[in-house]
Amino acid sequence: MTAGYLSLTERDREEMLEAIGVSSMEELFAQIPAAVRLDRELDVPPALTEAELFRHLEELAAKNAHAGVELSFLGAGIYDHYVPAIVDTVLQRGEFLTAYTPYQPEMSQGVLQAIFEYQTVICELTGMDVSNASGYDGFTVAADACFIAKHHTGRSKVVLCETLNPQLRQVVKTYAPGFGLEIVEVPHDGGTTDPERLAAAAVGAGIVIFPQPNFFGCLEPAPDLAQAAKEAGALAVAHVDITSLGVLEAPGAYGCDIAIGEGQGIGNAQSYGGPHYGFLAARSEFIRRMPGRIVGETTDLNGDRGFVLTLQTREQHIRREKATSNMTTNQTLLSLGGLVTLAWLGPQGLRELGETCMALVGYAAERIHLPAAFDRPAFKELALRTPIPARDVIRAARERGVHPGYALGRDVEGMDDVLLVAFTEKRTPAEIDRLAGVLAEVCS
Amino acid sequence: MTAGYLSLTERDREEMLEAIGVSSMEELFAQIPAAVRLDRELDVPPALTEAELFRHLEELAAKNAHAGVELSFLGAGIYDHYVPAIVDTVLQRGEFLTAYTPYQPEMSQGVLQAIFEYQTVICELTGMDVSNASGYDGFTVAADACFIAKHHTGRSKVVLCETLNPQLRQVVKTYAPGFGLEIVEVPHDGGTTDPERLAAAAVGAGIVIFPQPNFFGCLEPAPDLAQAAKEAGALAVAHVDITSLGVLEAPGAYGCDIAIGEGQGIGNAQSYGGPHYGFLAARSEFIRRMPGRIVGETTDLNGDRGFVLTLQTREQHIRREKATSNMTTNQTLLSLGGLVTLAWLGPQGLRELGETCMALVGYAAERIHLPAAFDRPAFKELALRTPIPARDVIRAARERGVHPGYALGRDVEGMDDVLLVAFTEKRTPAEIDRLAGVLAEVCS
Amino acid sequence: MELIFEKSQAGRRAGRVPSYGLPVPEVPAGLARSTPPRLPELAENEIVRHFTNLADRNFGIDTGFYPLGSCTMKYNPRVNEKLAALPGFANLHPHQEDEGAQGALELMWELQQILAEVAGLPAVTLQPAAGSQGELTGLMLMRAYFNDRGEGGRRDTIITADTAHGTNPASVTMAGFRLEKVATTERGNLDLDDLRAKVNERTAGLMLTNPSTLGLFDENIVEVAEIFHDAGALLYYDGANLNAVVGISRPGDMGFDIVHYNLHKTFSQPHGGGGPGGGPVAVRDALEPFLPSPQVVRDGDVFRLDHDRPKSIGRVRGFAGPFGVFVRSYAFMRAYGPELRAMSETAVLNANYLLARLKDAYELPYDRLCMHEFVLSARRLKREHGITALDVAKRLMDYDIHPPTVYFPLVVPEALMIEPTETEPKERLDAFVDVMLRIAAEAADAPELLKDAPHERPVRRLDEVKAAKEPIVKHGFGDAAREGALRAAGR
Amino acid sequence: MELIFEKSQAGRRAGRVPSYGLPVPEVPAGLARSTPPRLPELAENEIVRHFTNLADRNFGIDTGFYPLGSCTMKYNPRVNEKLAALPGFANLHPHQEDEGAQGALELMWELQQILAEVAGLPAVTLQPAAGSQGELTGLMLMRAYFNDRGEGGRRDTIITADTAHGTNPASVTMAGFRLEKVATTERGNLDLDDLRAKVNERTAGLMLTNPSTLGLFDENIVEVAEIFHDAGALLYYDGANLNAVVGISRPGDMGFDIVHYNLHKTFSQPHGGGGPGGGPVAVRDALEPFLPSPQVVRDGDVFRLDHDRPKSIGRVRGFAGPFGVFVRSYAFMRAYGPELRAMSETAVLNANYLLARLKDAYELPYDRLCMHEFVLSARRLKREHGITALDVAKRLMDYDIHPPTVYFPLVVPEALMIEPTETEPKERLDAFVDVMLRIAAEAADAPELLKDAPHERPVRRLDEVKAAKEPIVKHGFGDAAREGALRAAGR
Repeated sequence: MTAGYLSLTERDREEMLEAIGVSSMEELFAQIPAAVRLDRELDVPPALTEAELFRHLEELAAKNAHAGVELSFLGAGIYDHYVPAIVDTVLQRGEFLTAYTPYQPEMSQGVLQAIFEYQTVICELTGMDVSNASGYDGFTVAADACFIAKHHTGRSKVVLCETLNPQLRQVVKTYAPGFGLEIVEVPHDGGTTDPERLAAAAVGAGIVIFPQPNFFGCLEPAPDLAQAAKEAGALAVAHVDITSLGVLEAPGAYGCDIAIGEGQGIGNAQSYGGPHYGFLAARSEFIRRMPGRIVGETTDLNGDRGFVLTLQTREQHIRREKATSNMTTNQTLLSLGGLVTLAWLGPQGLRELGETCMALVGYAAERIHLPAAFDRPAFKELALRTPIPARDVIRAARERGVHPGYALGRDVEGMDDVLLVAFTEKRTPAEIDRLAGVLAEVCS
Repeated sequence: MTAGYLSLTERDREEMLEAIGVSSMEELFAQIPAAVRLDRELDVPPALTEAELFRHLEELAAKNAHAGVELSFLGAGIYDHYVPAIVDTVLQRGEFLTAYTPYQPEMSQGVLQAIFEYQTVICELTGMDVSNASGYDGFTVAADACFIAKHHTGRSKVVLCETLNPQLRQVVKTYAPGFGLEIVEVPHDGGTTDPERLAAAAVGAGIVIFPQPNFFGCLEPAPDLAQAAKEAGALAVAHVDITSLGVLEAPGAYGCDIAIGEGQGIGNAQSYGGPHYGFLAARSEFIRRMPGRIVGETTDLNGDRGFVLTLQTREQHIRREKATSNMTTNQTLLSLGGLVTLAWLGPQGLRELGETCMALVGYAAERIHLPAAFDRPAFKELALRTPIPARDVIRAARERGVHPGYALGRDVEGMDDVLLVAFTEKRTPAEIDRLAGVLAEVCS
Repeated sequence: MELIFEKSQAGRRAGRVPSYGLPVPEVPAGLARSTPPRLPELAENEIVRHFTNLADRNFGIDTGFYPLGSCTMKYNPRVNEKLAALPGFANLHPHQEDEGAQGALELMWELQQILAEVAGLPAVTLQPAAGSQGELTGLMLMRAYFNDRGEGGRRDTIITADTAHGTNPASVTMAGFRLEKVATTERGNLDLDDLRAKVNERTAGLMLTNPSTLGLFDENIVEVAEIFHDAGALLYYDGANLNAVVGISRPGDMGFDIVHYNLHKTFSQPHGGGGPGGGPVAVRDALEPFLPSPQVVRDGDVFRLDHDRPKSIGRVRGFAGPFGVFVRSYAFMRAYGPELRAMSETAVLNANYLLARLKDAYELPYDRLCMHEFVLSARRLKREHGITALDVAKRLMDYDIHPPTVYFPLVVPEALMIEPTETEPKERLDAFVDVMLRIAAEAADAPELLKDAPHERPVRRLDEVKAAKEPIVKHGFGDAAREGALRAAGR
Repeated sequence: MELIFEKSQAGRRAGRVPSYGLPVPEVPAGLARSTPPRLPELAENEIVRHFTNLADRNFGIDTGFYPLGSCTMKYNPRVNEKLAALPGFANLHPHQEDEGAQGALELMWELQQILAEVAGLPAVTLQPAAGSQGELTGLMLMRAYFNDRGEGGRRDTIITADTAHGTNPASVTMAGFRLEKVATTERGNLDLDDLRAKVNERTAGLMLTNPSTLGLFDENIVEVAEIFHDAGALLYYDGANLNAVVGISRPGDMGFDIVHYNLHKTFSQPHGGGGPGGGPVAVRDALEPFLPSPQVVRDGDVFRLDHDRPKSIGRVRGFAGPFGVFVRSYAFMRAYGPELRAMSETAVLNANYLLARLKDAYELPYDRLCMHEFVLSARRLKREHGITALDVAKRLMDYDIHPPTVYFPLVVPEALMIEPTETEPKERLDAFVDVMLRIAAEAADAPELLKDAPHERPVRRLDEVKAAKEPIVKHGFGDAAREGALRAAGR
């Protein structure tokens, strides 16, 4: 049995072999040395009809404790924000879904204009001049920023705040040997980064990356951190929560050179960690050093407006070993989900989103009788200190149908008793009451 | 708070009132007598944001024991057949989903051509010359057939086999007073209709409607029944299971004048009973008496092929009180689902579908140790005799996570101990084994 | 574009059906299929392309402006599609026991409550499949009501307005009543004198759309209701134009006894190129016993289908109605809440704005403020330039605008019936006005542009007469003889 | 077409966010947003229309034939979209404990098994986000491997073919290696002599696409592998062209040590206008310890993420990879089963059929049977009629066909790189041949038709030079001064 994705009939096949001038399929493969031909069937599971396939994957899906089964307060980088229904309406249109990178702009004005609009909203959110068409995720864009900084400043020292998402720091460290980077990490003081300590570390650095809000949910003194970086001659890079930018200041407004972040919270499902989109925006002077695709406006033969992939001389397919990156695939469809969601929210909706998250954090802080791990204002996550290891709290709470959050001890030494609880706008006060009850029960 | 479906801003509103030349919205409503104006707010539940709305309906949906929660063998007219994924792909395209009836053919060639293709596949399946664009469901099309017969034969007597779906008979009876019909029902003999008994009842009748397969799952002697009707000068109408038409004979091939049926099993979700589509196809002589929309081929100014709603002089908007029916809405989108599914199955797939159903019935008959209620060959449903009332069997089986089928006693007197069990191609032998086990347990 | 059959190749396949390796029983002799149906044979790739390309040749609300009068082509919220597809709704069998369908029944019950409040009438059936079936149901209810009162034989006449939708007279006939028409005054109201002359002891009731198909609210509706009620007759409200008055004026308060709703108009069920729809009916208490069976009822916290309705007219379609439509409409109502009133207000404002801006360039036969729609006449264009309403309609297509309803209502010559709905922004309305004004100018300056329109659609103007004269209603598979027979028979 | 910002009106809204009536805390001074972002303000109706209209200006596989060489634009099964959207997958948090994610982990583990079998290599990481990241990962693995063997400083060179995708040299640089290129013979194989001269103790490895970007299988692949392995170096297989050989020949059997897959090419993840993709990497046992962390492992019947990988190169992206892509690719593989071989065979047959029918009208620089794609040259059209490969590409658009890849690989002048994939029916191939032959005729008879092409698209030929010279990379909101600044800076 063969999947119904192949179109040739037996007669087609015969006619085509004849037109080619060979007598069998085997002849087509004569160019493959016999020694490296596979002389047996692939040892893979048998084919399934669509009905069977559907059932098989439904069964696998049912083995996962997803948001509809368990009341979850997990966050730590990926969040259960509401994705408006029109996102799928747009993304599932075949013209967007089944298109390749828009190499031929006259065939691809739809996606090109959409990317141009995406670049615009990212610039608006971040206060930057130029955005690329998206990066793989919110962590790899940090490596991209390091690449820009290395080539712009000629300095190889990278300063990372410890309050950044640990996975971001891991990704940068993985890329570091190839890029020739040297990483310095700045510890936190009471949940946020001390600007003076950062200033000291930034001496001689090409780039300083700090989060806003940070991995512990706390608001950093971001303007002071940016200034510390600038004073050291390093590029100031803010890694921001995209959902916060209706209420928190745009990185461009406090002097950052580059703003990066994970876009998932705006328009993408959680999807066990991907695919999502990372955003990367910068001041205009970095435009020719930016990795990834960039769409620009131009005119056609008639003088009418149109859009094209531009500044391609940065890119691998033209510049090859001198390219700003090796990226070809980006995350266009996911970033389109972001654009649609931002259009749906509008400026008022984005502000409301941030306000509701903050309001829920405030409500939770009152209802949950566990001490805050850090005495700092929070945006949408609360780090709580637990009387028993946070992992044990999680295990016990999950048995009661509630996933209370992320155990910071998974990444951060000395924080085994800290639970990071995320509050998106989808969590209701009643659900927070339930969480509070469960935590009271399992922590007593 | 107002739903985000309204587009006017406050400024728009003011400019528009000014252009109209009124000073307030109230003035627009001056034509409504004060006595019949509602002077209070509507007493309906408060508005929900989309996120809240989604959650509210998810909670309602979760209160239903649907096919994913309970292993179900319910049928009796609506079936859990597999709907291929591409059905939604097509139906959710805005150009199909959000279009009205194609009154302006140049704007609507897509849906018109699709209906023309639907009419063709229905004619192919039924062996008829002409199909309408669909009816409300598989029961109302029976009333439509009676309307045709009354006007064609001038006779008001309608003969219905008792082996027809009881709901079909109820619908015809509801329509009967308005149409001036007189209904005669023919009892079954051992699970099917006796042609001689039918012949006797058909004397003086304008129409005879019989099922194939019938409501008890049994195969009727359909050619003999059609002949009995014809010999009495009545129109012979077969109510057929659309999923059977890859293996069972086309009604046109055994002399029927009209073929009707429920389309749900091909391309529609069960959806608690609707919306679905009913099909109605006939020999060509009835074309100008058919209710509902019909699409025809024509040419445009350039001589190129195109499609239009045709024979509209039958219809209510032109013929008014002399119309063949009052139908405006039909079930285009649902019948489009049928067309897509039939294209996906193709002739081979449709045959396989019927074969698998029959094969599963055969398997079930071996595995389930309950006697068959009728000694007749079956297509995809088995009527089994239960040692305790079928309703009690259902209750006990549902407690074990299995819905074993339909209690025929719900409709048919004297059949309280008959359970009608449906086997679509989605039911696996392993599931049938589970059913057999549960039935053995609850019937012992 | 090729038909899907013209893309077919013997032996090509898309879907497959599981066989489970079981033996297939024989079909009894004489009952087995003799000739396989000529269904299309394509791989999945080409099926998707075929329907994608067909969709590209179709215009929906999602494509652009669709001011098709009396059809209420408003935005169809996409969240409703996702909700109707939730497995707990989409995969629920209609014979599921009531205790296994509590969510569905609760939704239907809540929908009934909201519909009842909107109509100002206490009892609702959700069963009818469409507005037209709602009409028929309403007329059957009248018959049952009068039969129950012993007046069944006598009350044999239904009165409708001369502006009525074609469904009204057709429904009257199907329900076995006589039809009588009442005239419309120059102001667009029912002619009360004509009415008084026609209402008598044979009158079963009135069927009325209010606002009418002219988009005008009958200013004498209170008197109209009195005339019928005084004669012992009933009033039926055709809900096709309900979008004008939700939260503003209720049919029950106007005096109507029976109301149908078009869920695919007022409450946003997408119409899908012709269906599905939903046509619930609300009635006064006195008519409740006759509503179709089953009814959704509530017993404390439990919901159930009540089949025990001895006086019921019976069943008008299968099961409890088009449930998927209910999910969408209920979700739509919950998105608005009491602000459903703002929906109707905005619809009326949008219509009046267009009316104000267009009435100089086109004629307005009934020169009043309108409700949710209005009817212009192209008769001046016809007289002066030989341009008909149809030409205007076809030319609009070239500007990517769906034409309004034309040649309806019948009382207006060269009618253009325009209903913008509440979901259109002012920019779309302004763009429509610009195009309509440009077309009026073209009618004078370049009438052939209109006569030959459309120019920019996938097909040029289609020959509808030819289609009706020699009906080709299915693909011929190259079998000319057979097709010829059909054509002959159809003639 | 207007930008979405140009349709915006202050105060208009679509989505709303629940507030739960809670007080909103103050944002600390200095951290609060000072100027609201100028996001679009539209109601939902116009948002849906905007993106519907944009989609109509875009071409996908669902629209028609898309023979974009090296991009493997095959049909994307729609069932896979539904599967990836199942709540148990789409709503699963990546930090969910392993015991709460057994279905996801099982799927990933099964996917690894199938990928390993296809590559003929035992260990697989799913983490890389795309083929290009897979390349980088592969090179990092080489570095880690040689470092572990104490050869890290010495092995600093990677060899690539002159036909290589641009990603290969770019990845080499990003991974901190030196690049050396090897020539291609006239038959389209690697030049073994050149290779022997360049491979030495500094060589870390080879990066090779096989079949090459010419669509040709390297007939000396066994010798090539020996040369590298004899020098202690590794072979990296760029899986961009894997669609040619699944079930037919396995990279591991050819001698490659590291392989990346493009899940969005070979295994049908829709590419979405540029992404997402997936770039898993398979390796020999000796390289397994260096794979990124975490890895999906199986302990009896339980699956878990293994973070305890002391020799791992680390993490190349977040979490365990683009899981939604895995769902689609796994479903795709399960729909075929062992018949994945028929997929590749058909892809090769389709390509050879096109090659056979087009090679007379266009030039075929490497005149051999091809694998899944082939490269024609338009240099004769250029010489004789002044028509370039680009003109041919643009003219194809007028026939509703997406152009092939042009000007690549660099070794072929006026290259047209054509990859039909396995999902195209013969009719599409024949139609493409007809159009290509007609265009060749047009080049002689009416060259201006090609020079000015496209004529039938939403825009005419676009000025790419202008775009790059004065980059306008976001909407200006009417703020000319600010835009001017950006243009200046960008120059």
